[in-house]
Amino acid sequence: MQQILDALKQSVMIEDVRKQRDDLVFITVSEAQAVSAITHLRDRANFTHLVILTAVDWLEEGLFQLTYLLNNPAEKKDIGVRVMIDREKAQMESIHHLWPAAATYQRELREMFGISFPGSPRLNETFILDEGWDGPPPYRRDFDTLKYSEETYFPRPGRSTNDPAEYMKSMLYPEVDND
Amino acid sequence: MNIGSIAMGAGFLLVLIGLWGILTRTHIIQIIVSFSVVDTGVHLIMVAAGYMHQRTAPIISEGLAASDAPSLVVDPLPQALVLTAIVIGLGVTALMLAFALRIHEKNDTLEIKNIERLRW
Amino acid sequence: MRSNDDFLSKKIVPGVEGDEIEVDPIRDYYCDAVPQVSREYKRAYPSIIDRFKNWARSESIWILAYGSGCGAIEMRPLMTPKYDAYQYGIQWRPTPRQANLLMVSGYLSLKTLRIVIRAYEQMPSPKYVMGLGSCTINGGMYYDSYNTINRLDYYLPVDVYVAGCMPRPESLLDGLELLKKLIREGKGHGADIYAEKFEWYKANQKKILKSWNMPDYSW
Amino acid sequence: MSWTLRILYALLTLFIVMNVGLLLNGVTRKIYARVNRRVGIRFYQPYIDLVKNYSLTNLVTHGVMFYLGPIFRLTSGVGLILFIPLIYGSQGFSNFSFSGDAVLILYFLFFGTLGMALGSGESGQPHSAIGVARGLAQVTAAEIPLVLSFLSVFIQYQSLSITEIVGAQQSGILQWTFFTNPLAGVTALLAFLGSMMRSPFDVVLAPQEIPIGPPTEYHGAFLGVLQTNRAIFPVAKTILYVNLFFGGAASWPALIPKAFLLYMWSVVVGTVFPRYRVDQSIRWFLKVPLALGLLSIVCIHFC
Amino acid sequence: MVAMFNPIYFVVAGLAAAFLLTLFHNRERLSYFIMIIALSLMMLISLAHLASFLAGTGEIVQVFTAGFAPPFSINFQMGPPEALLTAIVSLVGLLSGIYLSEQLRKTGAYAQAVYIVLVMGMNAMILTRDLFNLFVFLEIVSIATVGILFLSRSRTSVNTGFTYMVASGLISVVLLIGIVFAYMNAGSLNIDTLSESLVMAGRGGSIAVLLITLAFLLELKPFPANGWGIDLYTSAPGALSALISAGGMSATYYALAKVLPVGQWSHDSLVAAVGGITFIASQIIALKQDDSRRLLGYSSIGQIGLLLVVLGFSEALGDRRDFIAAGLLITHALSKSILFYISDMVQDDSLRGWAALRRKPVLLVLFGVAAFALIGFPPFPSFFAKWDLILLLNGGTEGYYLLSAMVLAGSLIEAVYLFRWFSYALKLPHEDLPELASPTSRLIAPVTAALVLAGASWYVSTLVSGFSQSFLIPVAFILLVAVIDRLPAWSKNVISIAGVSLYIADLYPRIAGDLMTMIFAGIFLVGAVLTLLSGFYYKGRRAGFYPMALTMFAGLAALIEAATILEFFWGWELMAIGSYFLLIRGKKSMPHGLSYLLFSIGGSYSILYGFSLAAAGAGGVIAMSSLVGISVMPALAYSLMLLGFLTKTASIGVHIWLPGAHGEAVADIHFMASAILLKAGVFGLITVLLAMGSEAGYTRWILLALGWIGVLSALLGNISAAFQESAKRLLAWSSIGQLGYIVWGLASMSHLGWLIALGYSVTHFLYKGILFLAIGGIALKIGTPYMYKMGGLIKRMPYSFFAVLIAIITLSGVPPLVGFSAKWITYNLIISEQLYYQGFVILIAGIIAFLYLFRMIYTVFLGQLKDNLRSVGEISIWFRIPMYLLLIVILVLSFLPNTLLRPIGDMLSGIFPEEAIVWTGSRGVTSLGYFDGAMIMYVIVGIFVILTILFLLLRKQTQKVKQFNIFYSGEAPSRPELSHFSYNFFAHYRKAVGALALPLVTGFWDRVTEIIHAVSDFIRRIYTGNGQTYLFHIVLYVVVVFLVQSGGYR
Repeated sequence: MQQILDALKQSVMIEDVRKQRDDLVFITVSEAQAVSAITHLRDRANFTHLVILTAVDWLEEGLFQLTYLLNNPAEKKDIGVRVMIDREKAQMESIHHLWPAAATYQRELREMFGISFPGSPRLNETFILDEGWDGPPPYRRDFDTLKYSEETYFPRPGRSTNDPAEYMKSMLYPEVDND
Repeated sequence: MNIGSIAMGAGFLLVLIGLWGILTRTHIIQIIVSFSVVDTGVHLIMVAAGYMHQRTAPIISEGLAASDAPSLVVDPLPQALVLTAIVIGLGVTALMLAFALRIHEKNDTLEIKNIERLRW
Repeated sequence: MRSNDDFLSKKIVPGVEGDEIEVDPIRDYYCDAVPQVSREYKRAYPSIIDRFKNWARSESIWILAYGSGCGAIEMRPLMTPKYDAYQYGIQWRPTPRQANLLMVSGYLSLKTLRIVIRAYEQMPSPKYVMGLGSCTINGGMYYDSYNTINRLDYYLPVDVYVAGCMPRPESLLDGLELLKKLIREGKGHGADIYAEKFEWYKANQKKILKSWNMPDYSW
Repeated sequence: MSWTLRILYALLTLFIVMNVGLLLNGVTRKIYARVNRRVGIRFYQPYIDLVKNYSLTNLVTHGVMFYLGPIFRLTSGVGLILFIPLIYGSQGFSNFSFSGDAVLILYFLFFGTLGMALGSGESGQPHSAIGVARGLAQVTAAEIPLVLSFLSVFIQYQSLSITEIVGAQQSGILQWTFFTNPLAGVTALLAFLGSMMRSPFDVVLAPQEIPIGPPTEYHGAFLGVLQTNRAIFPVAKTILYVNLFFGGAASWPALIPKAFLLYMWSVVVGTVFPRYRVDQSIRWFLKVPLALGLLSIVCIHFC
Repeated sequence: MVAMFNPIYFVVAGLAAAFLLTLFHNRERLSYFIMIIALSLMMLISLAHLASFLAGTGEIVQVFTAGFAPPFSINFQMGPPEALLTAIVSLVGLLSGIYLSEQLRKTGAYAQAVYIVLVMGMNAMILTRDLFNLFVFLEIVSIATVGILFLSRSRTSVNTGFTYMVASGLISVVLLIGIVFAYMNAGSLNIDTLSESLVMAGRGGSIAVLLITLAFLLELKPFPANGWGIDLYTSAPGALSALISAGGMSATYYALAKVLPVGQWSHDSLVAAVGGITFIASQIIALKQDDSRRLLGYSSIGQIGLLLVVLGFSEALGDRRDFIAAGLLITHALSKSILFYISDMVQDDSLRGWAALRRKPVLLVLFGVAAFALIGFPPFPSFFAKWDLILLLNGGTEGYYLLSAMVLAGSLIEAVYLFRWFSYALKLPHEDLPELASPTSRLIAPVTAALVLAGASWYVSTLVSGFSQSFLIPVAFILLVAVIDRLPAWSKNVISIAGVSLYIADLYPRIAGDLMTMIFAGIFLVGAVLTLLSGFYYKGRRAGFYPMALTMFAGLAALIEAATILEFFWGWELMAIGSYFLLIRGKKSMPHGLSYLLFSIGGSYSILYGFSLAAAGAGGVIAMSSLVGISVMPALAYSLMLLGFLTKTASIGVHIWLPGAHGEAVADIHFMASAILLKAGVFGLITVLLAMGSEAGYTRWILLALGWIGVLSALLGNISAAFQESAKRLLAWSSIGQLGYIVWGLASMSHLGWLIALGYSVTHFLYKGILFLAIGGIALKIGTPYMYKMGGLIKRMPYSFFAVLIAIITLSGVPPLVGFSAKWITYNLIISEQLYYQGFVILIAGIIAFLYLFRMIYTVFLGQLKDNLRSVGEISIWFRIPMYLLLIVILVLSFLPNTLLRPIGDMLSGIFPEEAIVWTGSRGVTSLGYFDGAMIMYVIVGIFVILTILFLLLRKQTQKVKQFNIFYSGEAPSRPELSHFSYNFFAHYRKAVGALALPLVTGFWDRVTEIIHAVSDFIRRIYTGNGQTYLFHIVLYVVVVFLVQSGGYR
């Protein structure tokens, strides 16, 4: 694993390395070098399989973290490439030329996070917001789903929410005063 | 063995020689020559066919009265035929030679194997 | 942007006779009549024949099971020897055309709601809807989801709710008994209510199914 | 016999046969459930279902053929029962069997199939068409042993008239065709399975794959008509087999148990065996039943 | 008057003109004019003589040169054969001269002189009665031939010209030696004197005769020593080839015919053998040929081979020999010249290049005339010639059965390549048609040839005994319609209908008593009227349709009217022509039309052979009654006839033409081809079976085979129909199946069987008529026959749907419609005649019919309506009218099946005396069972009506909905195409029993074709193109034939 990283360091500036297991490493690279790092991993280090491409909304930092999880099926190794991108701009270079399947992940990210991947095929077609959606991208953390739900889906009055632990305690041991 | 038989044998021999030439020579001029040999052979056969022993040529002249002719001369008809055949043979040979010229002009060769052919 | 939008927009098709045909899928492929209230519903008192019919309807409930959530697993035991709902005149049908009771067994996202509405509308009336579990009652644990409905009765006329998360088969049988009772009493008029308050239901449905691209009523 | 009386008898026949059919349906399903260790439906459940279906208030129709399809089907069932001489020796319950003989019945079986196929076809429902395609393919295969066994019987008795065939079997149980021509009888029993739309030959209706096939779009009163026919038609078919192979019957009490037992034959097989794919069932019919049928004809021909 | 046209003027005119031409060699127009004048003069002379001979006033003219009588001088004889042949030669000479005007003018007066001499030489060869003179003119002809080649200056002409020279030189050597020896032995060169002398007595004499015969045979280019001659056809200009093929061949052929008597006909078997081998081999070789000229060359040689056979069998043919030879020769000469002329106009030498003819329809017509004439179709002389030839070969005291079979086989192969070629010209898809050089001046020659051919056809037909001239009346009517082909379709339609109606009115009183004839006359002629009625649909001219349709109907009518087997055969062939042209009108019909025609020809040759055996048995009598009780190889004769008719009923084994041919035919043609035309086969079968009876021992096996053929046709036809994607093909396969029932019924040779057959013949006509018109109309309307492109049309075409529904219920035999009666009789037949095993398959086939019937009505009319069909209207009213007329008949017959079956049964009682069905009113009773059509109808309709009324009384709220209002798992179907289940409808069935529908038969015929083509390719390898090889062939041929023949003397 270390050789792979060393080789990668020859061409790419790796900002952070986090070893999860012997066969799983997460590295962080800059937005500009991400695609070349991934290309390197795919072509030189035999990480031929894109397991997943997903995002994390770091609302407070004003960043989206994209994670490209790559897999080397021959050596049974995984490497996660993290890229932090600007939340305001929310745009990243597409990697559909490396894996055609990446386009599907990118469509999903576009639909749910509002991250744009210029050039990715069928980028603006939706998966699940088919029925007409006028809110912000629903997976962004600044989107208040409860408020949206209450405004949209006719909440039944009188519904109350309990803390499950407290509620179960009170139901199971009513004689104990929980306050 | 009279002269008629000899002539006829010679004629057939010539025909065979000519045929051999036609079938084995690949040069067109040689084929034409062979053809002439065949022709000559045939003419010889014809004359031989009309030959009657100890008779003379069917030419009415001072030495041969017209009245005696039927018993003294050979059959005149084959001779007439030969004349015609020779004429025709000549024409054919001439035409063949003309063809040879033209073939050379068109194909730049006189080898029968090399001239362009139609087949199948 | 929907991936199948172009199937439902108008299009010009070259006809076989050299003409050009404008195809409006909504108008040409579908019947766009709205449902009507039945004569039985209009009658003040059910006639004796109506009572007989209602009895028959109550004793022969054919279910179209819509297994959208965890409730799907609770319906299956009804067919097993232990519960055997057949003995109560309850049967399952594979097509809404032949079913009377639509069992919605859990939360409905926007997409599944559309399908449920279509299936419901294709059932012959009188037809009944049963909502299972808290998800259909008030959204249950999905109460704050951005694309899951909270109350089924805003979109379809629900006859019986069976509470629970999820309700066990016994509760379901209980709910079915209740439904049978309602039908016998002549209160199984969901389809008529749906027809009567058609605009209201449609408005609610269209409020959340914003890109509504089918006729108002799926015959 | 006057026409009025004839029609009255016909109505009576229909009434009896329909009730028999509905009860048979109910009892069958009850038995089926008991085999599964369930309580099962009430034996009169088919009646309720029938009433319920007729009582549904609105119908959806795709066109004339769709509308008439079930009626074609029911006409076929009703016609079939009326063309079969039900009770040997009873003029009244011979109904309209003077119109034609066994061949008429054999071919009239298809009348309803065709009408139903056309009706469900007009709905534009692809699953119906798939179901019909499967059904036709399977029926043509099942017809092969059927035709062979019937032919064998016709040859045996040198007659196409059902009444005559039944008459020849009256002198005792051992005179039944099933015993005098056992090969044909067995073939017919195998062919019978193919025509009853029960497992292992019910992929035509495959409820989860092609929502019950041909009648997918039929509902309400249409379905009621089909159910009515479903009560009459198998009984009529069964009675035909009873007449040809099991000595017919001289009275209703003799007829109904025979019909019931024969009906049960398909039920028992259906309960035990899993389903065949269409191509498998076609091949199956082309193996043992075909061989048996040919053998029966050879026997009749040369023995 | 004839004296004015002394035959010597041939030579005089030729030589004088040649001489004059050299004088005027720089006056282009004048010299050409002189040539034409001279040629016309020759033509005039021969025509004058011919006319006087035809008029019966002619006398044989003998011309003696030098004023002596033969044998002392050369004499010309102008008898009838000479008149005919010189007429042909001069005609072709003149026509070619006109055709070649441009080239001849360009090459100059010398070429024109040579040309004149060539024609003169040919004529003189025909006229002269002197052996040596014959040799001289032969030499003149060959020198003139190569002379023209020489002058044409093209490279290939020069190269082949040389080989030709040497080869003909060699042959003349053989001839010359022969002549000399003949003279030696007989002392004369006059043919007539030689014939009377005992030239054969001496050893040398026999060799002489052999050599002379051999020389002329070689001049006729026998296989395989003919490479030099074929190259000539390939390299010479077409018109010259025409002259060589038509004129030179005729002249040489006649020369051979003249010298054969010299040898007392001792070499006739040699001539026949050489001819036979040449005929077969040339046809086989031509099969693989792709160069049009070369193909014509092979074909010419093949024709000559056939003529040699005729010559060789002079003895057997007797006084008909000249008729046969003349018929063949005229046809050959004229049609070959037409083809050679056309080949000149087509720039592309390959066969496919002839698609260019589509630029000029008149050339296509000429091509067709030539092709059909060559194969021996009526009304051309070769038809009668071939008929006589086969009849006489088989009919003599010793029948040459194998030989006549080979002649027919060779003709069949000839038909293969000629019509393949013709169909290229008609139908080959071509991106851009090749160029065609056809100025009007060039059309004169082929058109004239065709007109002369037509005239000859008419004249020849008057010479034939056993052929009524009244059969020419329809042909005249057809010609009339052909002449007005430029008029709009409807007017021709009216005229045609009027013509057919008049004919019906004329025919009816004559056949009024004969029900069998009436049935078929009804099918043929009422069918004709209905077909034509639907033809009103067509706008525009519909060029060529009407003559061909009428040809077909004329053929069908001739079948009915035929009093002799010749007339029957005439009708049969006429029908084949007409139907071929109708079937080939479809878009992709090329290969199918061809296979149809080939199977037709194969079948008709088979029939011809059977007929010839029949005539042989009857001692040459050719009345229809001669078919009864054939005494010469009856089993073979009947089998062949049945086989021939089975090709038309498209029974299994010989069915492969039908699906394609019918599948590509357009609507009304499809109707007539299937509902009507196939019945001609049935009519033929009935005719033969009636004559054959079932008493003789062999009939049992024939009938057994026939029965199984019918049964298998029914089964496989129906199964295959279920797997078709094209509705038309489906119907076509269904026809195979239906005809299978008929064949089976006939084969049972019983009352009930024939009742089925005749009943089916009628009902098949009715319901197939409806189906073809409806499906054809729809296919025409929406431009595709593929069912998966249709769907939901019930909404757009309710009337068609109803008609089709009734038709398929009838077809499937479901009560209460009339189809059921056939099924019922089938059961009765199976049991009463003990046809258990066949019968069982027939019954299964009947049930399988449901598969394709449902598929057809569902995928076309039900299911989802496609977008592009949303606005399509009902099919044309002109299709619906005949459809509904047929429908009414079906309904009437359904109510009262006895109206149809009872009279047929009564009529059949005359043939099969058993009383099979007893009718009381509408109730029919057999010994086995009973059925009452009317009662069934009443009961079923009654139940149906009552149930419908009850259902309507339920009074539900009923909502009419549209096509996508279906349960689709809660989703909406996206496109109609995707929710129309149609393609590969019976996939599971195919999986289970698809093996039965494998194209094994097609594979078999493909393999046969392949093998013949491989043989062809193998044989033609001897033509290496090397002149020396060809010379070697000649020498070897002489040696081998000499050894074989002289070996025969010892």
